[in-house]
Amino acid sequence: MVARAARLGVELCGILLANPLVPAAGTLSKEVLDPDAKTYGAVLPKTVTPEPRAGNPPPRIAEAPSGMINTIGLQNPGIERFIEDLDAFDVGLPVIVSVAADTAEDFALLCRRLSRDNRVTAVELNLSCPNVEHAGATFCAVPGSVSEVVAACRKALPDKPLLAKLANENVLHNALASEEAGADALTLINTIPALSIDANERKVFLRGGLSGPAIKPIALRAVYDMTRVVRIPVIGCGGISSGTDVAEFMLAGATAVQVGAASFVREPREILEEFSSYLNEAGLDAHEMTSVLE
Amino acid sequence: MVARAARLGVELCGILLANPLVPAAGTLSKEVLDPDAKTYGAVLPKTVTPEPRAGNPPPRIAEAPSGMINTIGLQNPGIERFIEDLDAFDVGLPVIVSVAADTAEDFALLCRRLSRDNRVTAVELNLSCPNVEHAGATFCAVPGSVSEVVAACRKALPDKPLLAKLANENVLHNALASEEAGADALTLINTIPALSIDANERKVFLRGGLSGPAIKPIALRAVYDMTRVVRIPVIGCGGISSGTDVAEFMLAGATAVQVGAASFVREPREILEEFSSYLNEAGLDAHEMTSVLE
Amino acid sequence: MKLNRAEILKRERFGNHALLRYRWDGGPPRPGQFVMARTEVAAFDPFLSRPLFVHDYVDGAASLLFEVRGRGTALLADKNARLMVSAPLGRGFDTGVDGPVALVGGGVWLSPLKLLSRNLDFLGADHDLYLEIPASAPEAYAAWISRTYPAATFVRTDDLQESTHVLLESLGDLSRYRALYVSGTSATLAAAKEASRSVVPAQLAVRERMACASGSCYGCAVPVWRSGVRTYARVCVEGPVFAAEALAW
Amino acid sequence: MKLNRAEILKRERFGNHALLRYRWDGGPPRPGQFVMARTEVAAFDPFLSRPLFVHDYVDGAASLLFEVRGRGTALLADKNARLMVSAPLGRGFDTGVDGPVALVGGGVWLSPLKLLSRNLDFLGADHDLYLEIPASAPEAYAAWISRTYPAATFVRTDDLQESTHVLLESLGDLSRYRALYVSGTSATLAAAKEASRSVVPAQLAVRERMACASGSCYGCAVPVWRSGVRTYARVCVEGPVFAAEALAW
Ligand SMILES: Cc1cc2nc3c(=O)[nH]c(=O)nc-3n(C[C@H](O)[C@H](O)[C@H](O)COP(=O)(O)OP(=O)(O)OC[C@H]3O[C@@H](n4cnc5c(N)ncnc54)[C@H](O)[C@@H]3O)c2cc1C
Ligand SMILES: Cc1cc2nc3c(=O)[nH]c(=O)nc-3n(C[C@H](O)[C@H](O)[C@H](O)COP(=O)(O)OP(=O)(O)OC[C@H]3O[C@@H](n4cnc5c(N)ncnc54)[C@H](O)[C@@H]3O)c2cc1C
Ligand SMILES: Cc1cc2nc3c(=O)[nH]c(=O)nc-3n(C[C@H](O)[C@H](O)[C@H](O)COP(=O)(O)O)c2cc1C
Ligand SMILES: Cc1cc2nc3c(=O)[nH]c(=O)nc-3n(C[C@H](O)[C@H](O)[C@H](O)COP(=O)(O)O)c2cc1C
Ligand code: FES
Ligand code: FES
Repeated sequence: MVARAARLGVELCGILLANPLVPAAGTLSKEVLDPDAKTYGAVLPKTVTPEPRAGNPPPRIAEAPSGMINTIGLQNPGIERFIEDLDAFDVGLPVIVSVAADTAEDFALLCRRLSRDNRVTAVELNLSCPNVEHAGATFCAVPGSVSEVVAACRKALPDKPLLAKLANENVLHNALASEEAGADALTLINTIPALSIDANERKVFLRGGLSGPAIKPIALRAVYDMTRVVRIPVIGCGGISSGTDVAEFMLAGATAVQVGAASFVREPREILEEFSSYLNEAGLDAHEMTSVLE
Repeated sequence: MVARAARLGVELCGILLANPLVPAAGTLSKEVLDPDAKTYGAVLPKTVTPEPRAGNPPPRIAEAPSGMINTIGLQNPGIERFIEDLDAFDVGLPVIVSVAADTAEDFALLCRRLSRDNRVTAVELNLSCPNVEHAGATFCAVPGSVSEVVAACRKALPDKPLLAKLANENVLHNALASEEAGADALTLINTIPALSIDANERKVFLRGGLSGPAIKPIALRAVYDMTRVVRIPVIGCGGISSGTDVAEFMLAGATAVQVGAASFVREPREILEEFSSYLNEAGLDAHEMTSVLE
Repeated sequence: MKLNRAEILKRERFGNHALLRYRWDGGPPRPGQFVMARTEVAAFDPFLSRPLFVHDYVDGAASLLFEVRGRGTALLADKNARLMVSAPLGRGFDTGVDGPVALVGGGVWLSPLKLLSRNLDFLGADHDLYLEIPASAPEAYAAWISRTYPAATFVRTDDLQESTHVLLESLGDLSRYRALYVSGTSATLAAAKEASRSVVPAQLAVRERMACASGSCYGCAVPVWRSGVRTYARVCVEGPVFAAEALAW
Repeated sequence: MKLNRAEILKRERFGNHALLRYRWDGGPPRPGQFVMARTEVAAFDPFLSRPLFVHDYVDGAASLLFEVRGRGTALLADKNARLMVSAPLGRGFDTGVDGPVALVGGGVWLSPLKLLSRNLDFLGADHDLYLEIPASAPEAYAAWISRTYPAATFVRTDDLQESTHVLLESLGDLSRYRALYVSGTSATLAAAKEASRSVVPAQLAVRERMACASGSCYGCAVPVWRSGVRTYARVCVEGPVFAAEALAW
């Protein structure tokens, strides 16, 4: 008996994804979209802000054990220019737009702007960016902030799925707050605050966020724990670098997954192929994965 | 000109350490004490609790990218038996005793018991263990808990240095609370909550704490940030596996460091030798390291 | 944990099994002891060293027999691997037994029985060898096993449960032995514990995941009876060989 | 990022410098392009691939010239290393210049000037080569450089600042050239930018830390002028070769 090939499709807040892989915000550009398009179930461009941002001066990246630290500083052309160029991301896949702003109002403003654009399938709120009203602590770090932003965005974006992307910090509090405030899904997790010191130069080399395989066990824990306390779907993210990793996140309860740093060091397509083989061997379809953990 | 050899000694809350390396709680046993004794500036046995604990059923460890996850469950013989056997740890080095308990009272009880024993140089509070009065959330996770425990222990241990060992979670809040409540030093950080899933068996393999090089950039950030907000000394811990790592933590502001998981995969003595070479090349003594970051 | 760079004397490969012979000048290991092994690389990923039984030892040449399962063993089996190994660790088999003894093993776990039987030969101790080879084992491996343990009785079956049964059946009346030395699949260990109870003392070579391999981390716990109380012992220092009746499985 | 396993044709080692020649069937790289390289291992640690200029290319054999600095380059220089490389990436030197040009390089950064001068030779373009070799460079490396760039003018000094000065002095009147192609130390790049201003167009090969090497991560930013505004460009896709006047250093 030859087993039929596993079905890769999953449904996320009513969006049909041809497969559960989504690029993590900030790790896919127009330049590499074409060859990778069929690898992903959706397109997710780099976080956009109300105004253009130049980003941080170099160095912006440092290597870390089994991972990397980045501090790009949200370099982006601003929402207006982003929308002008949005067709470049139209490769026939759902488009999830990641947004960030300094205040809840500005977050809502971005959502309102995107709510009118029918090329946009859903919006992801990057809540790990600094909240200028709280001395630059991130929204996730300030109790009440996540709730405020999600509620404001919910109102501004009544007809499209709203995803709240959270840091690992305070994840329980913020996951419950996001659900309560009307988020349709959670993306877990963003990078983890980290530091790189250059011992020879005796200086801080870089302050930024850690990503890559190093954080996988932490992200997996967040996904597992949160899928047990919220009813909205969770998109797993953090260190996914193989098909087995995808399987682990989906077994932990993730409806879909995002691949970030690993796409810099190998082809995402290979990750999808490995996941596909896993499913074939297990005799499962992708959408069944969230319910087969022992 | 032949440079003189760097001095390795550091002072921690009045304790003189022949070098800044201390074994991280739970990673050194009597069995390996002899050969490694001269490697360390102090001895720090596995966390002890009021009553004996059998620990968790296997599996207790899982490998992770550049690290490992453990859930030993504080297996230990209990405070009375621990004190009976304490001579085994007497190798002429200061002895720091790590303690954990279910409640603030029991923490204080342990401190009182140890305060009378002059073989004990200092006490480290393991505040990442579950607080049974808060449904098993760790002391670090529950606002106010750390403060309560540290204050109670301060009273119970008036004459010996009291170290508060914190998780990365809520570290800012807990660092300030510990200082306020009378801690003499902070140990940063304990393992980070993590999960390992076995994709083939489709089950949770292990829930536990992540340690090893993977968490180094996170620990380094905690040490750097906290040494800028508290006035008490900080002992750096998390993923230290080389002399350069020791240098990075001390440049970040740590007065001493703890080596945990890396001692399983290489000799701590090599780490000390590397650090020594670093100091010789830099023309610095160990105690100067905390003040030479650019 | 101190690891030493070891000169590799010979590499052999039988399907997914590998045999690594290396120079070891630290004196003869005791049968049932294990080493921590890893490849010399610039990184701590894979992080942990791998515990492997000492398979054999002759005149300064020790060897490891292992199955390639994950990343660590794949690296060790690589033809360019530079081997780092610890000294032999843990408590091995107690060979101070008078009278005929039986050695029972299976799968790749029969590894430590080679050195054990060599030592028993040397001591002139009367011993029989019973080895299970799963039918799924590659032919090359099976052939090599037959050559390596020429005097052994072999049992080949496919079903784990049954093979264990047949394996223990093949020993006949257990009471003719003064000791059983067992290193096999988990099923074999459990069955040997059961079958030997009140009949013959059995020594079982136990495995559990290890980190420090030196008694420090309490990671390698197995349940044991100690003064009538169920508690955990550390395989790395209190084992890997345990008296069957001590194990609280 | 797609990496291909590449057959290594030759490994050479000059002190702490290594030259790796490998088969590349993807067509000739443009001078000034780079590849992302790593060793094939079972782990993602070291995590990132390393950016290295294409040093040379002849008939399906490309080569990399690099200094061993940290873990990644040490692994690449290992005699057993299995090489994984990307296709040639980024914008190289613009060779469509009429008239005499000068190639200026130093340290290991002179690497891409080999393929550039080979291509200029092929085009019959008149060019002079000026290379700085720090006195601290191992003798073996210096000797090899002299053989590899036989027609070059060499400048050897110890002090970076001074050597850069001497290096640029040695070019004489810059206005006799129609273009400068520069790949050297940071000091050389900065000095060449300065010296060439309003005299001769200069193309500088710039480096910055890279993660994706495909324009996605914005990690490799360098400050540039764009329509009079200071902003950041990505070295991996908008460089590594930039017009000197575009750089906002
Ligand atoms: C005392 C002792 C002696 C052993 N002797 C042998 C031997 O002679 N030959 C042999 O083939 N195998 C032996 N093993 C098992 C061997 O250690 C594992 O097969 C090996 O560690 C798997 O590593 P990996 O890189 O292939 O797998 P991975 O899946 O990459 O391993 C991941 C982690 O799990 C651990 N692990 C995985 N499987 C096991 C297992 N079955 N037992 C213990 N740890 C495991 C690894 O050590 C590592 O820490 C022994 C184990 C112990 C405890
Ligand atoms: C476009 C480009 C072309 C290059 N071509 C060459 C070449 O032909 N020959 C050569 O010897 N070197 C070249 N380099 C520099 C080379 O990439 C670094 O020396 C190398 O990455 C260092 O890696 P490591 O493992 O030795 O050091 P590590 O210290 O382990 O590196 C840690 C991290 O920092 C990065 N890094 C460290 N130093 C540099 C650097 N100087 N530039 C960029 N990234 C760095 C590494 O890529 C890695 O991500 C080039 C760099 C770029 C950007
Ligand atoms: C270079 C880089 C840039 C990133 N930029 C963003 C961003 O703009 N917005 C955002 O929400 N997350 C950003 N992230 C975080 C990732 O989307 C992801 O949450 C994180 O890296 C963890 O996943 P990974 O380990 O697979 O990379 C960035 C990560 C990296 C490595
Ligand atoms: C096997 C193991 C056991 C540990 N047991 C304890 C413990 O009993 N008490 C404690 O405070 N921390 C314990 N820890 C945490 C370490 O002391 C240390 O904080 C953590 O592992 C980070 O350091 P590392 O990355 O160097 O291991 C344990 C860690 C490991 C790996
Ligand atoms: S492996 Fe650490 S105690 Fe056995
Ligand atoms: S390295 Fe990612 S944009 Fe250049």
